[in-house]
Amino acid sequence: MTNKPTSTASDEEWEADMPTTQDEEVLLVDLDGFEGPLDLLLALCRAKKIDLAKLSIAELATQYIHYIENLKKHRFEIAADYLVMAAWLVFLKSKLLLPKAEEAGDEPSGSLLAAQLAFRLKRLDAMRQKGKELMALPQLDQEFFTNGMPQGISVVVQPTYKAELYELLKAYAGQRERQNQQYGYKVKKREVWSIKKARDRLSAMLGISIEWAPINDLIALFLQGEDMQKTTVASTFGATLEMARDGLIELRQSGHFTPLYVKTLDAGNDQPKERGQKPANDRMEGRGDD
Amino acid sequence: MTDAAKTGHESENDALRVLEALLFASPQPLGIKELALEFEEGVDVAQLIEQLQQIYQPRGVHLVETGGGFAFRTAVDLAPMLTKYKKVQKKLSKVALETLAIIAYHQPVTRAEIEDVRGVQISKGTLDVLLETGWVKMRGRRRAPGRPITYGTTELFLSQFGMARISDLPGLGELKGAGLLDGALPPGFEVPVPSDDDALRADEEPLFSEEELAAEAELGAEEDPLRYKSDEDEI
Amino acid sequence: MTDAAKTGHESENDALRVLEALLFASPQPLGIKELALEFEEGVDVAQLIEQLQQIYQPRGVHLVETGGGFAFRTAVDLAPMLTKYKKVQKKLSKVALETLAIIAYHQPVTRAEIEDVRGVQISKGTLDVLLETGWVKMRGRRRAPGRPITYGTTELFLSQFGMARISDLPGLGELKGAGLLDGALPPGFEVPVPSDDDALRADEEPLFSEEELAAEAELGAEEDPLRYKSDEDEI
Repeated sequence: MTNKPTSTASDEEWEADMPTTQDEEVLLVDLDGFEGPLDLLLALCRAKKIDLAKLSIAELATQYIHYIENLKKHRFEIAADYLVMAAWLVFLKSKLLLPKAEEAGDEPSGSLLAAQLAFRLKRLDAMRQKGKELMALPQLDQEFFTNGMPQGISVVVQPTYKAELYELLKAYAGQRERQNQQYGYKVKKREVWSIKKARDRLSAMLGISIEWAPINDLIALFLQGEDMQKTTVASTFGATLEMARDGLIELRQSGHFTPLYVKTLDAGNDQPKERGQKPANDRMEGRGDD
Repeated sequence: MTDAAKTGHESENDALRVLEALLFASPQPLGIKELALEFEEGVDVAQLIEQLQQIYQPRGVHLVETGGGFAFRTAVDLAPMLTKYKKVQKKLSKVALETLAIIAYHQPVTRAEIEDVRGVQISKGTLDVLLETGWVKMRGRRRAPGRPITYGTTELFLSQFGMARISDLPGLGELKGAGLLDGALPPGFEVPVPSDDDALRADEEPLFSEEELAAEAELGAEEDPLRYKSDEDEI
Repeated sequence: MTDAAKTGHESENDALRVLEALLFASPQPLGIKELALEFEEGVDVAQLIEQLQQIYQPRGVHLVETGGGFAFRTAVDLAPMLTKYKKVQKKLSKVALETLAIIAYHQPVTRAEIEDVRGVQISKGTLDVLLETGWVKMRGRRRAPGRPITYGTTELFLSQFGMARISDLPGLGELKGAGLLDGALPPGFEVPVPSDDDALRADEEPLFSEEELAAEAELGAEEDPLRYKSDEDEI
């Protein structure tokens, strides 16, 4: 307390105000509630009615150091950052007392450091003040109110759809093909010429009497597609054998793998269909006889 | 006006302001009895409400009696202005796209016929989506048991897909040429030549018979979903 | 008034009614740009709003600019008559209040900067509480080592405290004049002004870098709300 800063007037105030035990206790009790050294410094300003606008940092530093020393005297545990601040304030005070010329060139001057601290105190104080002022403002749902039943602006979502021609065509072709493959499977089954079918066709043709005609020529009309060719030839051959057995036609072949010739034996006046059916029945009966 | 009313003018205006704020901020309509609790005895709340209603009568917000009390509501005539239309772009699902394609090529086509081509059933939702796109319309009904609805494409469909006319849709050869159809197609595989002529075909009849239209007019148009849809198109 | 204005009187009144209804119906404040979408081009919405504000000025409900737009609010002087509508408000702690003020007056501001003002660390909980109120948001990141997150206030903050814009903060000019909003020292050089403008400042960058966004997208689209939205559009 020997190093008296410039503002003696306030210092005297401080001396005069020298904390009574009561004051001391109030601050002691509050220590837990302080949020760091800056907070404590502000509290000291307030307790000692120090005007932040005309703040003398030297004076405040004196009080802070005094306060911390007092606490130490009472053997209170003091958080490190309060002690750091105390040490820094001691350093600052000594800097402030040094004549300007003696200050090291690179280091910030004592007055600059003091100004910085003053700035931070003022800024923190201002922010506290503004927090309170904010809360003092009329607030929504407290002092003023909004429409209690807002009808809302109904939003009708209008989807706009997107599709490209290519996608459309691909979708069409794709499904037609898929569906066709399904049908294709079924159709394949039907594409087999049954012997009965071959015989019906053959009988229909043999309605006209034929003198040794090659069978391949007779069925040429039906030989569409490779798949059909095999089944048609096979079934037709089977049918001719049946018909020959039934005595409807005669067959002749000159050698292995040479054309098969056919000749009608019974060029009767019956309708082809009936002829086709009747012999079939006969065949069934005949088989039964076998 | 009596003298009393004149001297009370200011307080009456205050009362009106309070009434206005109370009604505005309330989360539900307020009845006269409820409101009366907020004022000194002798204040004629009913009369204040009437005054307030008159003040708001020409405005965009009205004070109306609703749900057992009074509440501010936007003027009914402004309802259309308070609806926002938000456009959301959507992509058609695969099923919808396929169905659309069948309708385009095979129109006029019934749902059963679409299913026949697809080999799978389609949900009503799929057709609804297509109708919503505005690319597909109900044309009429097939003259057949059950009178099924026939579907066809619209002019919007043409403009969407950049065609001048429906016959611009590529035929079998073009689809093959574009590599969209496999070369190994069975004989007899055909791609129909589409037509979207508005005139009903011989096997079609109008969507509604005259008797049906008459019956519906009696029932009230709003309840008719078909009618509703056509309304939507107009928006 | 010009002749044109006179002949336009009726349509102007119509526009006023629509504006009134829109503002009344909307649960949130509506900005001039938003409102302009509802009117034909050439309609001076700002001027209409001013007219409406004047109409409502003596009434119990006012049209105020707040939180990014305009909204009807009960007149503040009627607060004592409307106490029954008061909503229970969670009281902010002293620390939270102080932090809120620091964010409001110094935004965009990082946690380290808040701590610099307060002279102590702030617990994570304090910022959480403020973020939860919806009054404070994470804005972006400071272009600085560690890319610390910058905080700022929201439109909800403005509408909560009945401010039109952040420059309406009480005593802002005074603080600025005293150089108290300047983080750097000594005071009196450049004085920044708090801004809640959504546009990031030169020394800010987005919360997530593009790589970060890409990494998140890879983690799974469903978990990414932004990604989810764009997916939705395609349905």
